[in-house]
Amino acid sequence: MFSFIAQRVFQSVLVMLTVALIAFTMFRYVGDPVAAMVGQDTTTAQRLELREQLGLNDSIFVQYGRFVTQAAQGDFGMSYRHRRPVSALLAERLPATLELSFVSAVMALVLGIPMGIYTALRRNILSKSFMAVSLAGISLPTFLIGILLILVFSVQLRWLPSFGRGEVVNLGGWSTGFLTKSGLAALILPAITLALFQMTLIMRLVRAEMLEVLRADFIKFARARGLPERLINFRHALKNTLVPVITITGLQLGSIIAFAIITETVFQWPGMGLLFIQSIAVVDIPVMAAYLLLIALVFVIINLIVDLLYFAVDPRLRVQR
Amino acid sequence: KTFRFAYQGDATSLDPMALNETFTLGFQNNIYEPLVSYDGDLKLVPALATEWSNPEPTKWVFKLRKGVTFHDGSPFTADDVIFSWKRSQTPGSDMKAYGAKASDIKKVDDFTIEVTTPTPNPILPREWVYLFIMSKAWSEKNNAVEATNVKGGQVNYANLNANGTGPYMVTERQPDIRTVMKKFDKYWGKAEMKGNADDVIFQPITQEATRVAALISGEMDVVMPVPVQDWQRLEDAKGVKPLTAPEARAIFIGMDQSRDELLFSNIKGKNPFKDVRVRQAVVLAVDTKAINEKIMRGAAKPLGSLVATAINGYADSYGAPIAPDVNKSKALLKEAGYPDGFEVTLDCPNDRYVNDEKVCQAVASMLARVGIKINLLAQTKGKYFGKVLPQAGNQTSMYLLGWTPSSIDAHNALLNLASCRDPKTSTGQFNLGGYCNPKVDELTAKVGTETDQVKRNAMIKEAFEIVRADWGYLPLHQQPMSWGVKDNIKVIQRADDVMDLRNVVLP
Amino acid sequence: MMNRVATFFARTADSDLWHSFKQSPGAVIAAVVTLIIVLAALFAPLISPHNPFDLASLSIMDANTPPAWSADGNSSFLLGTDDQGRDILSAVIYGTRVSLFVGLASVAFSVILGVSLGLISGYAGGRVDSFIMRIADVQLSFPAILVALLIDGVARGMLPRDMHDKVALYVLVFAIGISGWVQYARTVRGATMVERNKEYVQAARLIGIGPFTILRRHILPNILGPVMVIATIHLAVAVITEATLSFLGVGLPPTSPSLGTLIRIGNSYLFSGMWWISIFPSIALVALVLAVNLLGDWLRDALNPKLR
Amino acid sequence: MSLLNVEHMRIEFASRRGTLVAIDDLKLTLEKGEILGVVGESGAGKSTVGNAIIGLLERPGKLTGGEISLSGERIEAYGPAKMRELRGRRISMIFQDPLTSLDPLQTVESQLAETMQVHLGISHAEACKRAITALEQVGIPDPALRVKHYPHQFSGGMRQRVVIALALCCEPEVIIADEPTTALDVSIQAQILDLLRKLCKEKDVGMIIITHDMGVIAEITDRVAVLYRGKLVEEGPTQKILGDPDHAYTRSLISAVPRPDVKLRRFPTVNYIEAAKAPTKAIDIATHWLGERRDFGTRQAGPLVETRGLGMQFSLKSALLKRNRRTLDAVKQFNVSIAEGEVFGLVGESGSGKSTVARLIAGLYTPTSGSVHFNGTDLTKLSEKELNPFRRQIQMVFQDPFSSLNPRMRVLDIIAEPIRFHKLTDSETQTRAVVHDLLDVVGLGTAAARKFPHEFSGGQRQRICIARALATRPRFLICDEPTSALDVSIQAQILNLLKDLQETLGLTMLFISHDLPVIRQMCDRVGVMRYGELLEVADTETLFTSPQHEYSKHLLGLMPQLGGMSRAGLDVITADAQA
Ligand SMILES: Nc1ncnc2c1ncn2[C@@H]1O[C@H](COP(=O)(O)OP(=O)(O)OP(=O)(O)O)[C@@H](O)[C@H]1O
Ligand SMILES: Nc1ncnc2c1ncn2[C@@H]1O[C@H](COP(=O)(O)OP(=O)(O)OP(=O)(O)O)[C@@H](O)[C@H]1O
Ligand SMILES: [Mg+2]
Ligand SMILES: [Mg+2]
Repeated sequence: MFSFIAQRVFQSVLVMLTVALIAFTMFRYVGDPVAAMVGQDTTTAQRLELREQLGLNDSIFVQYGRFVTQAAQGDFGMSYRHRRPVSALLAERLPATLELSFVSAVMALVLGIPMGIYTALRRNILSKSFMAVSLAGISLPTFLIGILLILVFSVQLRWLPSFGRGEVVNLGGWSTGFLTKSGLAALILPAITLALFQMTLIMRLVRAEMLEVLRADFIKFARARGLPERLINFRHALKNTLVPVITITGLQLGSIIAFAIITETVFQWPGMGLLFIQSIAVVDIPVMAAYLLLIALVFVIINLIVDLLYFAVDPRLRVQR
Repeated sequence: KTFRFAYQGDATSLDPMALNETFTLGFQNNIYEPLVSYDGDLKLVPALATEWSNPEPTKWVFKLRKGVTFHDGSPFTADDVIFSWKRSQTPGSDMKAYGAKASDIKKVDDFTIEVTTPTPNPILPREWVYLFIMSKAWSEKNNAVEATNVKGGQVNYANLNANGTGPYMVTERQPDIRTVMKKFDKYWGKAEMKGNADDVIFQPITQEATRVAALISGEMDVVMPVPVQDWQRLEDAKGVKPLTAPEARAIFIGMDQSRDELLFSNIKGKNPFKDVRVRQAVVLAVDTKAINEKIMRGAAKPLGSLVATAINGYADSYGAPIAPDVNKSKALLKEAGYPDGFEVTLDCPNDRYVNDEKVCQAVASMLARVGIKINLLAQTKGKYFGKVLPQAGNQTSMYLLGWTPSSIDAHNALLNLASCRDPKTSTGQFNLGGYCNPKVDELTAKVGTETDQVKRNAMIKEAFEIVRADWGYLPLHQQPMSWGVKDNIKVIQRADDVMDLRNVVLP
Repeated sequence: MMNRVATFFARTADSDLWHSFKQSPGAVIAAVVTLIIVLAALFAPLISPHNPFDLASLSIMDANTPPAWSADGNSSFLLGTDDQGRDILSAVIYGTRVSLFVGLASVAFSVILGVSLGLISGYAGGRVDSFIMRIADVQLSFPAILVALLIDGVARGMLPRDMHDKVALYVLVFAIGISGWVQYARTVRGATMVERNKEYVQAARLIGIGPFTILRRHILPNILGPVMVIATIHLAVAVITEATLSFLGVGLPPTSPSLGTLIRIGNSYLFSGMWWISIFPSIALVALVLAVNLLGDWLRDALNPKLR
Repeated sequence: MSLLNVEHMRIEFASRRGTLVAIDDLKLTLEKGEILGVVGESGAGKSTVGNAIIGLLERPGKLTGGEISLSGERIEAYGPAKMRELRGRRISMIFQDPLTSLDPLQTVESQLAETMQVHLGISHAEACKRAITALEQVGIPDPALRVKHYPHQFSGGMRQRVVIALALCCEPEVIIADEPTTALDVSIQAQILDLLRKLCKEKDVGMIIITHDMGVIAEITDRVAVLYRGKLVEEGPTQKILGDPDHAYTRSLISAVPRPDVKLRRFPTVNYIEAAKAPTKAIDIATHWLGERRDFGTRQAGPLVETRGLGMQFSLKSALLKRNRRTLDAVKQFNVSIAEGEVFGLVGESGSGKSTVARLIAGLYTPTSGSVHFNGTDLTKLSEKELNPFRRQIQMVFQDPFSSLNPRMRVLDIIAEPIRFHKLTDSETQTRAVVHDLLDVVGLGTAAARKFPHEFSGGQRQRICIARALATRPRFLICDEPTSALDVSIQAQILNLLKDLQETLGLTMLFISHDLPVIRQMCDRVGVMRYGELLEVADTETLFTSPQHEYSKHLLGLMPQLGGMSRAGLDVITADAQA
């Protein structure tokens, strides 16, 4: 167990270093940060000096090395645009993204898993319509869904806000939208947008796995023992379905945070994804680097959790390690 | 009463010396004040200075307003002005160019200062409308005596906090998310101020569709800008309307006429744009009126020059739109030796100006009709500027650019856009195509020091007429400002696209 | 040759796959829609009324014409025009062509890369296997859309600037393709490890046949089933990814628009009353993706012996 | 009134290619405490009968006629709910594979308890208590502890016991066991059969045991029903069926069973089965391509195949730290020499390393120690290229005819592949001719060349495998359990074919099996393996009559005796001592 975790941590560090290197190779080409940092009256000489000061003229590897050494000490530098430490900036934006992702993930799981089970067990109209909805869910691009929702619920019906987080309450550095009415209202549309795709994915996955498990011999034997369907479906089939579902779902939940970029852009949701997109526009290299690293970290952590969950769910793994 | 408004981006910082950018400065102008300011028509009006004079060519005297207090309650004096000027010269400052307009400021008494300029400067008050005055005591107390600097490694207090003399004070600042302001009770100009909002909430909304939706759904009182194509929708929607006027920004296309061979073209060994006939052909091929009508919904103002009508020194003689003439354009190309035209890449930002990319596309299809095949390279402004600006080596053959002289004076345009490029004197910095005519340079230098306004305007006119005769640029239009406003709110849309809360009247 | 074709058709007509296809109305409709879209895309220059890429043929004066059936419509622009005077119908047809090309090419790229690496990984095992799988892990810790964003950024930067437009398409294909290979590699690796131990592979090894021939001739044909299924569903994902990238503005330029680019452009007309600029490309995109997904669904069920 | 009575049972499987009548007019009876065997070849409909009785026929299958009654009560028309009450409570079922019959994620206790709670309506605590007793009954040591374990913590034999405990825990009246020991080793099989018989007799339960293994039938059944293509051909007491069958099919089925007691020259031809009719075409080895062994090179003195200190170690778990690594010695110090023309047999339980030895000799594995010598050359020292001529001389026939043919290749290409690869013929025309001849030799006929493997039955596929192995004109043929996946009658044909080929072509053979009777019929000399070690090597008859090693004795003791089988008309070479 310990060596397993140690191995994972080592692997994760490698992943992060690679991500950082790739990011730095890329930054050379995303544009000139200085153009966005100064006004039109700033002379070329001053601009060149600023470049020099920021170390933008150093080779990629020097910049990369500098970034990694500083990052190792918890210092991600200053945002070019905001002129504040990137870590503070991300910390400020993290709650918004996490709350949105969390609600979406819960929605995706709470709706996706039962729908998957239902469609696997029944072949009726409801089940067929779930399947149809799921097809639509994976066929509609996220950005289209978001725009459509705004058009219908904000502009036409005026039920829900079209952008932002509403009022937030600050709890010891964590700004939450869960505690106010406007905060909750603002959460609905973006969360649906983000959840829809993942939900259908999870539903289809659960369905496929469940169908597979239902054909296993031990299910046949359970029938031969005269167990009622309910017991067979939920105690035996569902639990066995969970093992493969956990892996994919884990990764999917990770990509919820990544896909939040699009949702946050559409809904002006003040999270990290929006920050990232805005940073790309103004070539705010330190923010971009830190964001990419953070996402990689989230994935690494999710992977670790998934692996640990395996131990919880599957007794076959417990004894071996 | 609460006023809510949205813009496509946020003010970069609250530090008035952090970034010389119109929106940021215009936003800060509600909190901080300069010596001399603009009114709703961009006319100079007294702010923290009540009187100013130019007793000698290189000397200006400003009389300062008495009884002004900063938001923290401390009084305003000449020391604050001198401190602010010095602060604008600190390493992190982006206002160095403005600060450098003075070589020294002497305090005559607590409410009089004497400014010495390195060269005669007839428009100093104008050039300083965005040099905001900060409190010396406050800055020293909060360790913010230097401008916010990316390199410092330390967070500058002034970056997220403000202490100005303006009508509104910041009560909450979450960059990129929202900024909340409250009316300043002890504002010196309270009596005359029309604006009646008690609280102001500002939120940036990046996506156009979301921004418009926020207005229509009633979440916002004013949003800026709205896409011109959505005006009809705003007209139709209840309770909101579009508000528009030509902005002081001129949009034009430049051509690389300095290199011997274009960087991005199929013509090798020579530069077609060096031939005045080719440049004329390009200009004549483009129908600015059609672009205005179809792409800008008639909201722009076709223009024949690099400065807009609102700019000091503008004259119709060089600013009237140029009529297209496709046949002549073709003939000129043939004459110049390009009967089948040629290919060239047009660099274009896609998130900087109103419908910038669409304008470029339209220009491309118009040029295609005379045989010039345009490869359109539309990129985000970060990439675009990273490619075309001098520090990247002006890597462009043809580009679309917009320009508002920060001083609202034509000299700024002459200096930056029409003067020969010279890195030493920093002239022609935005003359990305390297247009060069020594006669224009000569005139520009004279305009810079001429204090007689009539003579000065005559020289401006002469210089721009030369640029036009050289077909040095393809001017397109003055882009429209385009705001979406609730019907019951009165705002003044200034030609520099700045939201001045002093002019916002709620019902 | 003729004979072969004939037997192929005979076998197809008799196969379970064909039978289950005929039995499934959803699959048939999806196939017909896909076929129509593919044909339209293939023969775009022949069937589209205008050439939306020919800048010289555009007239800005035709701009903003509504669809032909509405009051101000113009019969030569069936679905109306955009703000440049481009015929929407033609733009959609050409856009579909671009989207399909990007989708198919990037899937092909993923398949080739993923299948080869998966085969090598599964067959060789040991260090080679762990090495390839670690790379896959690294990539998996990064969402596809970000990978595509990164690659796109790097590639655009590294190529000579004036080549952008010409290669944007291929860069996109590469970016989307590279972000998708892992799934194939993992599936193929698993299948290969199963096949590798099957006795027909041992028999081939006994004969003395080299590993690459074994992989190509023996293992590859036997693992193509699951690959086909993933590929179909991946095609839909690739088309959407391209649209999303184009929507974020890092995809294809508006001068050679894909459906995603058209939607992005149209998006700014959503409130303008010029609904046709965004609606028609959206419909085309959704129809294409939906049809492909339906086909993929059907194929997965049909090829899965356990579900029969 | 019998315990279970089946009359006129008819089961159909409808598909788009027509309706298959799987069971036709079947009549069965079962008394209390009686064990009824149902035998028949694969596909005869044995499992279908079992599934139908318990109401678990798979989807297209339908009971279209007849009646099933349990203690006089008609149950075939029961609805799902009533049927569920019946299942597990009054009729239980045991399936073939203990590995997959248990839910891997639930403890044995919870699986036992839930069954009892559902049927007996007892509390959870009570059920848990009884679960321990149930495990005790099937002879699992330390049941109180083991009951908390998960299935994967049990060995195969113990898992099958757990399955039996599950089937018995509600004290049913009838147990249907569908091939309950096929997946198990002989020694475990014997234990399980003992257990089943004991439980049946003690509790007076009626049991139907479905199998194709005559050994199992002889061991425990009281009566036997023989199924052929869904029809009952014969039914009667076990002694009578085995010793003096009436029906021709039964007779041919029984004669095809490899006999442990006598060595036969040839297996009797099973002429009741159509597939057996295709005769092997006699070819003149002297003139035929198969006989031209031009390039075998000079024959060295000594054995043709010899292993010296052969060892193979598998790493089960690789780890950075040495102490965490796990390895398994599958083969240890294996020394054997096989003379040219000899058939050498290798027996041993599952996992004893037989297949590993075969693969090592064939060169599919590189040994961790020792060497393999072929005609005096050390094969382990050769490069891939140098190995090629030897590859041609060593070929192998595998156990599983279903996975040993590439399903995407035509039979022609499968058989021609080695010929083409080694360029053994001068032209493609000749290749085809050779392939056709080979197909004739193995009794499939030339028409088979154009087909794909899935169009053949298991026995036919095994013939294709043999043809492919012959296509390199091998000198040494390794047969790794070539018939263990096949029915007895088909097994007989294949073994006959191998015998014939070995004799006509003068092949040297390594013949691997865990089935002692088969070994006895096929081999000249035999090696007994256990835990990767060769325990004893002896002439076949010596081994069977007087085994030396303790383990060999034990193994022979487990061999089902099939007592009372008739010897009429058999071509006997030797009779064993016990006879
Ligand atoms: N689900 C099914 N669908 C179609 N046909 C089936 C199905 N199950 C069995 N059959 C057919 O019914 C016949 C009897 O099959 P069954 O499984 O009862 O044979 P068996 O005697 O148990 O054989 P084995 O010894 O191989 O287990 C076979 O011909 C088989 O092909
Ligand atoms: N590739 C492998 N990796 C790890 N262990 C292996 C491998 N192949 C075989 N083994 C192990 O080596 C031992 C011997 O296996 P082998 O297949 O030779 O046995 P066998 O006598 O042929 O058994 P069976 O009768 O079941 O075929 C077994 O314990 C098996 O689990
Ligand atoms: Mg069976
Ligand atoms: Mg074996």
